[in-house]
Amino acid sequence: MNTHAATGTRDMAEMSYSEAIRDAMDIALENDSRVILMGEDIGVYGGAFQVTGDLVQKYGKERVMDTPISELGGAGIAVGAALTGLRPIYEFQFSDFATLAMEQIVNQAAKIRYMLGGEVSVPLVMRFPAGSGTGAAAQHSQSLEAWLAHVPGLKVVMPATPSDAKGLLLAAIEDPDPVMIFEHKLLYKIKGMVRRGFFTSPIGVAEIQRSGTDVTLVATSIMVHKSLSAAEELEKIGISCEVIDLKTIRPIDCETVFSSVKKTSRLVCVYEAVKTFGIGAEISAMVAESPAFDFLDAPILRLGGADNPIPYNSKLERASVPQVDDIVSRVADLVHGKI
Amino acid sequence: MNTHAATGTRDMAEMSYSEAIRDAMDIALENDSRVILMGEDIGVYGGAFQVTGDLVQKYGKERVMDTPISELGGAGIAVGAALTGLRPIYEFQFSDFATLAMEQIVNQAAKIRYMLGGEVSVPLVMRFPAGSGTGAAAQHSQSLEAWLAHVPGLKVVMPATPSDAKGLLLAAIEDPDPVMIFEHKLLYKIKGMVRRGFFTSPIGVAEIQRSGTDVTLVATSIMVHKSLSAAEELEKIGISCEVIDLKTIRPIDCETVFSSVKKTSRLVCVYEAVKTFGIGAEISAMVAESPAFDFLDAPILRLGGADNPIPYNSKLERASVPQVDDIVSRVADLVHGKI
Amino acid sequence: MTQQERQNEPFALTRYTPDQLKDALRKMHLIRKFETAAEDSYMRGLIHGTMHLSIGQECSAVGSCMPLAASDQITSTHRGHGHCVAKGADISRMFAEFFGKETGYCKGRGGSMHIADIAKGNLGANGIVAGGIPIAVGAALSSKRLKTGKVVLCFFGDGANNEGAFHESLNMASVWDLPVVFVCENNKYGMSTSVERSTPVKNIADRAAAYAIPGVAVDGNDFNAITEAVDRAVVRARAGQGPSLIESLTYRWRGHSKSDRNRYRTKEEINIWMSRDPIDRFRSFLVEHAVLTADEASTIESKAQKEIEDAIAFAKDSPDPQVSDIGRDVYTARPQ
Amino acid sequence: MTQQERQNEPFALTRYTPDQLKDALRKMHLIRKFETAAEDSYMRGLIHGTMHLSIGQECSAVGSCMPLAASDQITSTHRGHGHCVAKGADISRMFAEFFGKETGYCKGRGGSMHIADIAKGNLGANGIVAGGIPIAVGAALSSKRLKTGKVVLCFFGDGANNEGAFHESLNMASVWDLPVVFVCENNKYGMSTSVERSTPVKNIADRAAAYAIPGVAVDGNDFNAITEAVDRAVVRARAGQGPSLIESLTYRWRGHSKSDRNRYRTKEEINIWMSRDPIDRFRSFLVEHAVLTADEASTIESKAQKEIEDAIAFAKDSPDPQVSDIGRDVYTARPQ
Ligand SMILES: Cc1ncc(C[n+]2csc(CCOP(=O)(O)OP(=O)(O)O)c2C)c(N)n1
Ligand SMILES: Cc1ncc(C[n+]2csc(CCOP(=O)(O)OP(=O)(O)O)c2C)c(N)n1
Ligand SMILES: [Mg+2]
Ligand SMILES: [Mg+2]
Repeated sequence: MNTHAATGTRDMAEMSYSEAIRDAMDIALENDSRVILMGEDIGVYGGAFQVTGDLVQKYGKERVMDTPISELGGAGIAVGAALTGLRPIYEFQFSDFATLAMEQIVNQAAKIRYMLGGEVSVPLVMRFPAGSGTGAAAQHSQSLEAWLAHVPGLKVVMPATPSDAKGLLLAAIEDPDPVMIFEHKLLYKIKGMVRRGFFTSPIGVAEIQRSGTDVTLVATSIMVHKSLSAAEELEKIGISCEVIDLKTIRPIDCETVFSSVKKTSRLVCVYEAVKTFGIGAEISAMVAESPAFDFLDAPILRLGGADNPIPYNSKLERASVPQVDDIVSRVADLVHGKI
Repeated sequence: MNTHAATGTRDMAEMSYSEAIRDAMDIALENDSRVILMGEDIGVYGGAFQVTGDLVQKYGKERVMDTPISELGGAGIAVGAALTGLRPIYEFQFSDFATLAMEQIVNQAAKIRYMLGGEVSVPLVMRFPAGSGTGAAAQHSQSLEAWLAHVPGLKVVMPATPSDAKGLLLAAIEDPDPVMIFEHKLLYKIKGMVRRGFFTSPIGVAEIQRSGTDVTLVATSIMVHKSLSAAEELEKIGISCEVIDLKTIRPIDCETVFSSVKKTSRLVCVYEAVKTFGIGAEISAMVAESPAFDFLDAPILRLGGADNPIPYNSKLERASVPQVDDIVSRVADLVHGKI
Repeated sequence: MTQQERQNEPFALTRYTPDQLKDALRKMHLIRKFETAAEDSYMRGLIHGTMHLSIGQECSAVGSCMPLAASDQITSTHRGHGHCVAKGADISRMFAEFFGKETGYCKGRGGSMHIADIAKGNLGANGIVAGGIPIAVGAALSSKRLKTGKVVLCFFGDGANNEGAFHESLNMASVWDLPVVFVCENNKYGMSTSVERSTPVKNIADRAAAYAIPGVAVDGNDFNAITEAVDRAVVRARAGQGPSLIESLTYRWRGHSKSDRNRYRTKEEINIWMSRDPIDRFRSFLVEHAVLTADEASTIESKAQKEIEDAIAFAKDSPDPQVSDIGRDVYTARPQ
Repeated sequence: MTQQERQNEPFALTRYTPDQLKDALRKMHLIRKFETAAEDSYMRGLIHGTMHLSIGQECSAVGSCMPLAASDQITSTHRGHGHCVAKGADISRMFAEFFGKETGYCKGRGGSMHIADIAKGNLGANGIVAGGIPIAVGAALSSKRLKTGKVVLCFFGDGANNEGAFHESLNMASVWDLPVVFVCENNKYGMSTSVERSTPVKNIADRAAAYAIPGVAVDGNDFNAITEAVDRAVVRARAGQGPSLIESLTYRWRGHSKSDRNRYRTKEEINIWMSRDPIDRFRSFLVEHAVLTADEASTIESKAQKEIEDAIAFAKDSPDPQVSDIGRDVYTARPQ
């Protein structure tokens, strides 16, 4: 369900993914004095990926807070602030640095409400620029969303479009529980039409981005775009793909996936993270234990990242994650019964 | 393949799981002067779970090193030491505290060899007491092995028996790459026959602990024991279970699983970690994309932990992870076509 | 009393009313008795987890919380029963939590290591060493941004001072001048590891200099010393002058937890500390200064004992949580 | 020269031979030219990642490594090209790595942020701020346990000093008296955040007191000052007396990385620092003290330029890694 489907184009503006995120933060900062931004170099520098941009000029250093380089403490301060009345949006400069803050994210943010018998909530948003493709090598290119999706108490979203980048972020800020947002760095510059002003996209709802009959491609983040491109190619050779943008990976919108699989009888999961133990495993298993299983006419295919750290060399880097060509050839093989 | 299968009982001794681990460390400390133990309170205290016991008396404080409470630094020091000639075995007091050290485990230990073009290796062993059942609540009861199994460069093992606890640890110490060992806390006191002296159990090899024809149960760690108990119950109602002890979850011994599924045509994954995004997802997906898929006569079932932090109250705590009864009833339902 | 005499008077007498001081004594007794009863319940198999008792540290907990207003907040640790009582908790709900009951502070979900009392400003114990430190700083950030005037007092142990979270949190609290008071309860050991083996500086309080904040080490078993030091820090925090670090020197009489064999310290050491019972010391002080009589003191103690017994009875009679509610409160229920 | 005269002589002249000093100058030029060529390659689209240039910090890198023996080890940072050259790396293999080639130090897998040179004792740059600090301490632990006599020098930036890893690592290095020298290169900014906004103490070196180790801040652009300070720390470490913290005050001329718009500092500030070029300063010092002539200095510089050009040619001509080798070295290949 697209929340802005009903809106005329007059209310829409073209903006990039990062502009859409900034717009959402701007609106939230404007509307709600409890909202603060925290992160490294998000102030005058505008953020490592220029996502916060000039917000510090508009809202000041007290609401757009540069932190020292202290991810564990910074994340923990955000948790404490969320627990006591603020609505912090904490930016990790790269999602890889979440490895330093897992304690606060997983042991504290995710569990405090439950451990305290529901007496409190932790309305915290964290943003994780993720993924490869920037030539930044193994410590700056990971896709670690599966870790957080394994943790009850968190919600995890992966917007693929500028519109969802805005709508899901605004939904996350309104959400009383901690919401983790994975943003693929290569998406920051893509453009799209986005509704002006305040709106939310629902957390936990997937969207069929292209209808088809032969095979269901369930994709996340940048892989939605690659899957759509692959679907166009595949159409040329007579293969009709249904492409689902999962959007949220905790909680997963199973019904949308199940219905699609019942229709197409084939399932391919496309994601950038390391294939093993990634989102594809969960989607596959979720279908394999559901009634949709009986509708399957082919093995469930996972197209995920290679089983190696992301290398620096750009050819190797590209070869480490699924590309449009890979999707085309593997899906064709599947549909043609070669897998 | 059981490496001590050929050995007579004279060479065997009954010992507990924790004694077996201690025995392995004792042998390694004795045989190889590069081996050191590091961790919090592993010296005179003997370890939070009394696994290191009196080793400090035998080898001294320079080789059985109590660290301050500094998991990130401690893990990183172990990484640096492994890189430069020592063979550290680092104990986390509870696996939950690995959340503080993910940076060093994932960005450094797992990737250094690859990032440096193979010029070095990191022969590091880390031990993670994991799991629930001790009434220690949400921050001391997690099963986070899926996170590490998602990371290329690491190996991840989960011994279920005293013999494997020893054999896999000795294999891990010999291994040139970082090996992560998850030990379920409730297993420390179980007893079993263990070969005396030095031997290794192969990393990456699963073992069929019980043969059967109706359904394959793939289990890890404590769930191997629960699955074996369930299999006995199920036999009484005419259901023949094959129980596979996976032992290593990175890399996974797919062939053993595939052959079994081809024989039984039904698959159930049993594990304690939160079901979603856990080991069961990977096993299920691995089978669903393999030729074994065609042999499946029923949906693939996952029996994993509930979607909540582990609660303190003991009834809720028990209800949060699969128990023998749950396995019996779900497997029966599956075999009887009710799922 | 002349001005001069008043100045020489012990801090607590100048600052607190007799009723407040009696209440402090009452709380110390409650803590001691809570812990003793908890230990006893464990011995009798009524509890299935572990516990970390603060017997011997009662004065540190109560004295540290004394300068706080009711609306001020604290964060606590695995050894948190005392802090919870000091901040005004209801003993019945504490026992109920300890027994895993639905009437407990956390409805039986958290247990000993996670008891919190949000209404009274206790943001919770924490199972992660140093896990509460950044959370306290975050609460202080809320106070500053939302202008609530609250001060946050952050308890942690000597062992916690070597965690990275300590360093990062004190640094940021200082950079942003946040209203937080760090109270490091140095009971000489982090589990089995003595401060000498974990921390190369003489006083943990010396580390305050690394953050350009005031640091002072005081005898945490001396009610006047600890209240005076914390009071100064609270005043400073409330005035917007930023954080302070106070090292409260104390001692735990019992083992770290129930699995402790006490191999890392001597019986003599324990005995010396037990012979300097901080509660006796405070009671004597109060009697000496005629805040109360010995009889009144005994009455306070026996009332505390009664309170404990009633609380245990309440807790025992309380219902267990329903297994069907296991998924409640993982997320906030929202109107659809 | 009398004993007295020798004592007044600048440290570097008393300790190093003219050849060593000329080599130090050569290395500084190599670093400057490596960085300039790297920047140029980036501008011309030959590089697809980012890079962190150390122009302006050459003296700090070379001076810090000067007191080390060839077998001693270093850990480095994202801004690590200079450290790598200082420890004796082959420029050709550095460029090859920078260009992602199979002949590079990391066979094209690591790139700028992970260049290492194990043979020369450079354990590697690190993409994680402070990520190399515990690793350095671990290497020092190996030295102590394996009795290799090695000293480990650990480079990190001012920004890194607020990471928990800094605190934990310095603490343990001190507790165990490990042979490690911590060199904090304070170039005034962690990305856009000035030290004043991130670190409340006057000198980062003051934080040494929190670990009971010596701490000293020196002008890292003054060859004598930095070599003397590091030398003292190395001697101390080698003698088993434990770690030291040295703050090397310096400045980066370029932006943090290629995406930097330099909004957080003024042009004037940059210009002032650029007018105090540390390489010019070192060269003048050497000429003044007749270690070499101005002509000899120019020859060293032009030879360095030639070395750079040859290295770039080598790197450009080198083969890319094979895509089929993508999985190599994730694990160690073992004989079956
Ligand atoms: C991050 C983390 N590491 C280790 C532990 C295990 N542990 C629990 S309490 C404790 C000792 C803490 O010492 P201290 O901070 O001095 O507090 P005390 O127990 O003395 O009150 C340890 C090591 C933990 N809970 N969390
Ligand atoms: C853990 C971590 N946090 C943030 C970053 C992003 N980052 C890279 S360099 C840098 C600034 C480091 O400052 P400093 O330590 O002073 O080194 P300098 O760049 O000045 O040499 C930052 C924030 C990172 N790489 N790792
Ligand atoms: Mg202590
Ligand atoms: Mg800097």
